[in-house]
Amino acid sequence: MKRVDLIFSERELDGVLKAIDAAGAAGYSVIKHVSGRGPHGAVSDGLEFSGLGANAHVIVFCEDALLPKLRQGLQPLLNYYGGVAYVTAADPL
Amino acid sequence: MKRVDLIFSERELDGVLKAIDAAGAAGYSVIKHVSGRGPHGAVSDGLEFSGLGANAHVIVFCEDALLPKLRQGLQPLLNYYGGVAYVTAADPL
Amino acid sequence: MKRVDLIFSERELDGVLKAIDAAGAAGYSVIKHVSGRGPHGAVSDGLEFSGLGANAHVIVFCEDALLPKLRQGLQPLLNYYGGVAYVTAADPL
Amino acid sequence: MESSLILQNLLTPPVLFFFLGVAAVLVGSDLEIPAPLPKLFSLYLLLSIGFKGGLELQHSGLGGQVLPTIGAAVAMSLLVPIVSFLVLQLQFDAFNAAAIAATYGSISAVTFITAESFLETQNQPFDGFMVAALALMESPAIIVGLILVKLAAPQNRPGAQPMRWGSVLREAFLNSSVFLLVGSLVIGLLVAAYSPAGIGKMEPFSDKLFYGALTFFLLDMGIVAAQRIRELREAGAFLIAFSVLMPLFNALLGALIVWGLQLSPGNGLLFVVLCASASYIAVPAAMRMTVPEANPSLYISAALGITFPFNIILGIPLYMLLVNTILSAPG
Amino acid sequence: MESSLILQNLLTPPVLFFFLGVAAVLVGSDLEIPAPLPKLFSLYLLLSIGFKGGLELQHSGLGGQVLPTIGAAVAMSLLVPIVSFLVLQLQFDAFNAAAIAATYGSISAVTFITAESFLETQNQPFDGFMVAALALMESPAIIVGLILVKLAAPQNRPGAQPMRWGSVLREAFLNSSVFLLVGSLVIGLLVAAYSPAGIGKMEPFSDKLFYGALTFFLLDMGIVAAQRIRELREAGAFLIAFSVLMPLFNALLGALIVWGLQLSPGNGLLFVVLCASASYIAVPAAMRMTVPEANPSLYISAALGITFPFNIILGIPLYMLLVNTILSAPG
Amino acid sequence: MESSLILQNLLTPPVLFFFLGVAAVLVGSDLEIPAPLPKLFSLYLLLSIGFKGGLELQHSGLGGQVLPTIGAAVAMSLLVPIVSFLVLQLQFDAFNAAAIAATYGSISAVTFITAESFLETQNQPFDGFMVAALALMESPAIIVGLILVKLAAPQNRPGAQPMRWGSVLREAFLNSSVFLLVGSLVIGLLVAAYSPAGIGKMEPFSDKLFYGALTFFLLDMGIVAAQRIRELREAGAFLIAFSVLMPLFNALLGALIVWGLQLSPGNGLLFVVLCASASYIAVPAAMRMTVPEANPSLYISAALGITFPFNIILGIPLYMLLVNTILSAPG
Ligand SMILES: Nc1ncnc2c1ncn2[C@@H]1O[C@H](COP(=O)(O)O)[C@@H](O)[C@H]1O
Ligand SMILES: Nc1ncnc2c1ncn2[C@@H]1O[C@H](COP(=O)(O)O)[C@@H](O)[C@H]1O
Ligand SMILES: Nc1ncnc2c1ncn2[C@@H]1O[C@H](COP(=O)(O)O)[C@@H](O)[C@H]1O
Ligand code: NA
Ligand code: NA
Ligand code: NA
Repeated sequence: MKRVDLIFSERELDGVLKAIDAAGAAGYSVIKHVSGRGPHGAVSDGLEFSGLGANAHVIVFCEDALLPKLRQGLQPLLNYYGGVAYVTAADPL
Repeated sequence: MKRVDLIFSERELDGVLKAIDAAGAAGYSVIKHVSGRGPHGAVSDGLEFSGLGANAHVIVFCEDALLPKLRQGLQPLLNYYGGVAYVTAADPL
Repeated sequence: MKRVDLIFSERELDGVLKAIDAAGAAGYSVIKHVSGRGPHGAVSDGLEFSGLGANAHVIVFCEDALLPKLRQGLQPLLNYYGGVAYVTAADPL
Repeated sequence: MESSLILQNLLTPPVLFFFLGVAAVLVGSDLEIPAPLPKLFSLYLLLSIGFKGGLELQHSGLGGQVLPTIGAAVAMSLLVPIVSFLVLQLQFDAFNAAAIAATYGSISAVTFITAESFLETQNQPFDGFMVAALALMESPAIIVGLILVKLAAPQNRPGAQPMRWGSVLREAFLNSSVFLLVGSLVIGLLVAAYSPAGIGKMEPFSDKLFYGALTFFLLDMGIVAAQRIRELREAGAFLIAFSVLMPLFNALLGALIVWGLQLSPGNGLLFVVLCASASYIAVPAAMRMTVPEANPSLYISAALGITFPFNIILGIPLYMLLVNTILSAPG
Repeated sequence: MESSLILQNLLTPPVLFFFLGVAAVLVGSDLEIPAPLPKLFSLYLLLSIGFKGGLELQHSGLGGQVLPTIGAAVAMSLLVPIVSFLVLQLQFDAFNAAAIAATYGSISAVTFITAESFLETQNQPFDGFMVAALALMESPAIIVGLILVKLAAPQNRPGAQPMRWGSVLREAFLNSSVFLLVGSLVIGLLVAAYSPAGIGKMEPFSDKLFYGALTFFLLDMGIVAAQRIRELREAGAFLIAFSVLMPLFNALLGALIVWGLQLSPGNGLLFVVLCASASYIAVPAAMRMTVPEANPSLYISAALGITFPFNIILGIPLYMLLVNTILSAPG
Repeated sequence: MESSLILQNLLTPPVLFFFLGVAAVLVGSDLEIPAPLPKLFSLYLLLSIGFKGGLELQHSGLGGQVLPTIGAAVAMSLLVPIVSFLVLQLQFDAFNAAAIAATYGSISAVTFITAESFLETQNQPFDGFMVAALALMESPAIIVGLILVKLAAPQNRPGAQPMRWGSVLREAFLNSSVFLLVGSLVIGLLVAAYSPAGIGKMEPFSDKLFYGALTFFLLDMGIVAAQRIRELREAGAFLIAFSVLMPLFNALLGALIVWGLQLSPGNGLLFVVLCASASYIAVPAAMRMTVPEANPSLYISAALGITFPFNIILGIPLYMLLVNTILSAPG
């Protein structure tokens, strides 16, 4: 099985979760209030009050077979709005 | 070495940490306020004030040899209360 | 590519991020308010108000070639102040 | 006159901000009150209501109607979950029926507090000992629910952890909501008796701010309740009907007791509200831990998505009318 | 007298605590107000200012200068982004020019609130309907900005998601800031009309605490603004000059309207402040979603790192002088 | 009379809620005040105490007992860590001895604030300049602690980062607690002098709410302190004895100075409390960074798990008796 880690702006969270649901994933987990730095500059949680939000970190454990569908739904969002997505091998405990 | 990721309801955190200690792990890390969706439905942080809590994400870095003990202590909890547990290969930096 | 996970006291966050920048990483993500236990004892978020802070979890996705530089900058900090650092294989989605 | 009472309730700040929260979800605004800010208000409200109740209880003492009222309250918190269970069993398995029943046997502190605010705007007096009734009605239904599971559930619950009664009782009687409420009540009693200088110094915090803090908190409750509405499709028509009719039935039972004890209209409303409200704090947390076989989205959504808004918006003025009517009946 | 007005402003608690926050960053103190505490204050301020505005609007009604002022306010929020865009185009591509323009066309509620506090310490009256102007000036610039992008940006935006106007309009008119402000205003109106008993009960929360909460929040704003200053190097001299000169120009435009409408000095100052302030809440959030090609550190840093401090510290007293001067000119 | 003073202290809301927090941990309730809510209260208390101190300092000026008192306070914050170090060396290595010594040389602002509340309920006046003493006693012990490490620790600390005195001094004098306290004090001074209209407007926030906010915060402190008690086994009998006896010894030293300076009873109590209290905020944070060889659970648990509760519960009334006794001695 695989573990997919996505990190991107909280503002895009709804769209990303919809794409994950649409791909048919069995579940996901979301950590908000993530700060960071990437090609588009730094994101801090100091502006959270402004509605700008920090980043979200989404974890999806899924079958290998789901990856292409996930990629298809998520790639356009990440390309346009920024953010990273990585895949790691993972086995149930 | 291995990295174990556990995601489950915050309400079960004490029991899970006890099981990890009992297995003899050298340490663990806990991220609270994780929301998500799984076979048992969606968990949001909107009800956190009610004492229901969101999910917790626990990370354990450990020797491969510890996995059976961890599995033995954690499996019953996760089966009964819900939650996921995955193992990944990990090397010290 | 690789994924590096660092967990250590929030008090050392600035120094760690400087070391990551100095190593030339393309980005990083930071999760604060992480509690845990390690060789130096337990860290809770109950004392956060005191300025002591809890732990931070930093994730860096990077090329394999960056690892030696990261190791060089981070190892002394982690050795002196405590904390863990692990590397996992990771591929872009 | 009825409709005027309902309207008067609808147009108070707490209820209007509750509506605003609901509206935010319905129109798709991104308004939210991020955790743990709602917890701040919920802790504050419990602390303040307990403290104020303790101050007043010290003055009124345990004489008169105090003990009968409290006794009747506890009796209701044992009776309501049993009746509810019998109804719910028609539709749900023993786990879900027991969990929902426990939810309705317990109470909602925020509904109680909103009823107090309503009484204040109506200039209707009420007594501090009702807070003791509130505190004592929170826990028993949890125990009743677990006993119902024990009695009615399949003897072999697959994978079930052995039930440790120690941790069950702790969950029932020492959960943060009951603990803070009872603790603040006792502190209020002690301060009123031995340290009256502290009363005035607490007032700007625990008293003056109370109404505004309730209003702010109800904005969040509106958001949270509205988010639950979607999950109610899953719950089905039976549960939706139950979430309105059962509170009405419990209110009627409560009103009979109010009449029997000849409580004042203010205390009577509070008593009826306690009977008619359902817990979305202490009980769901306890049920999730002790009866994980039950589906939380059923009992939380019913209590929070329907019964709570119903009580806040229509229930409180309706119960006021009921109490006024029944108390004017010949004794 | 000018310098005395500036000094008087500088030495009020809100401005001094703003400086303290700035100083914390400059000297490298680890003072911070962790999320989501600033959100608590920002929600509180919007709720309170809206509610109080609604109460007063109910008393004043929509007659007299109300509608002309509000109309002029909306007109300014359409005009300012267009003028700004023309200036910004000299230096930036269409995406960045439109995003920054939208930022300056909209308003900063905290600047407005600080100006109200300034008026209170000056014993200058002002009217509740100005809050309606505040609410109505927040959104239009977002729409103008997006239209400017549509018109001026390269027809084929690589990778661009199709623009869904539904979600754009929601972002513009239902974002949490506008929604809470307008909602609280309407609630204030309703409560003043139908439930006046609620006014006094809200007062300790929404009124008495207001000044202190603003002060506390400005401590955080000082920290946040100072953290932005570093990013301004990236922005360059053109944008830095723009962030001071454009507000001054907009203030002049605003002052002409104040003179045209013969507003009172208090309302006049608030009107000018609305014109001169820039949004670092609603607009950046909307732009980040709808024009991701623009660089957020440009529009956020300009609005928050320069224009906001400038207005808080020097702008408000300067605009007061401007308004006093222009109103004493023959009509 | 002694026992009555202790009882009077025990039965005030702040101390009772502290007990309630302790009880929550002891009985296993899940009551908690999640981060960052305690930070809100801790920032608020520092801001308010500083601001109020500044207002009063402006009125009293720097004449009379002000400078001698402040000088004596600073001297104590240099002396106490040295004496403590000599005692602690009997049991601990240089790193731990120095870190614990620094903790006891510095002060606890919450203990100070609780003592002020105690004085208010006793109708004992005290002066604003004591807040300046509080602020000035926070940092010196950190520097003393580091010098002790330099002098007494093995010359080669394996893996030690080179000590950058710049960042050490910043940690000592610009940490958020000292910075906010001193900053608010200066703002209080300025506002009292130049902007008195701001005083009344801040009052509902910074003054009226103060007692309630302290009470709420002490509920959390009770939880946090009780959680530390478990770790004290690790610490051993020597440290437990030290955490009670050292404050008593420091209180005696302090009382002699109070007598020497002939301070008023109110100021005298505050002075003694400063000497007897130990830091669990600024110093542990600084020590963790600069002396990571020391075990934080030793110095935090001692200061927070024993000395703080001891001072809050028994210390303050005991020190009051001590001060009253010594001041009635012939001068
Ligand atoms: N190489 C990286 N490693 C870890 N996190 C990253 C990396 N690059 C980007 N991120 C995260 O993704 C967020 C969005 O990145 P971007 O918008 O592409 O700059 C950043 O704020 C980081 O939190
Ligand atoms: N496939 C998955 N990937 C990531 N997280 C998951 C997954 N399934 C479940 N979870 C997390 O585990 C929590 C508990 O799951 P459950 O109670 O089994 O539905 C969910 O709320 C999610 O946060
Ligand atoms: N084996 C481990 N697995 C996961 N997290 C760990 C482990 N060891 C230490 N940590 C984390 O690293 C923090 C600092 O560890 P230390 O200071 O070395 O005791 C701990 O508080 C934990 O959050
Ligand atoms: Na009930
Ligand atoms: Na503007
Ligand atoms: Na001391």
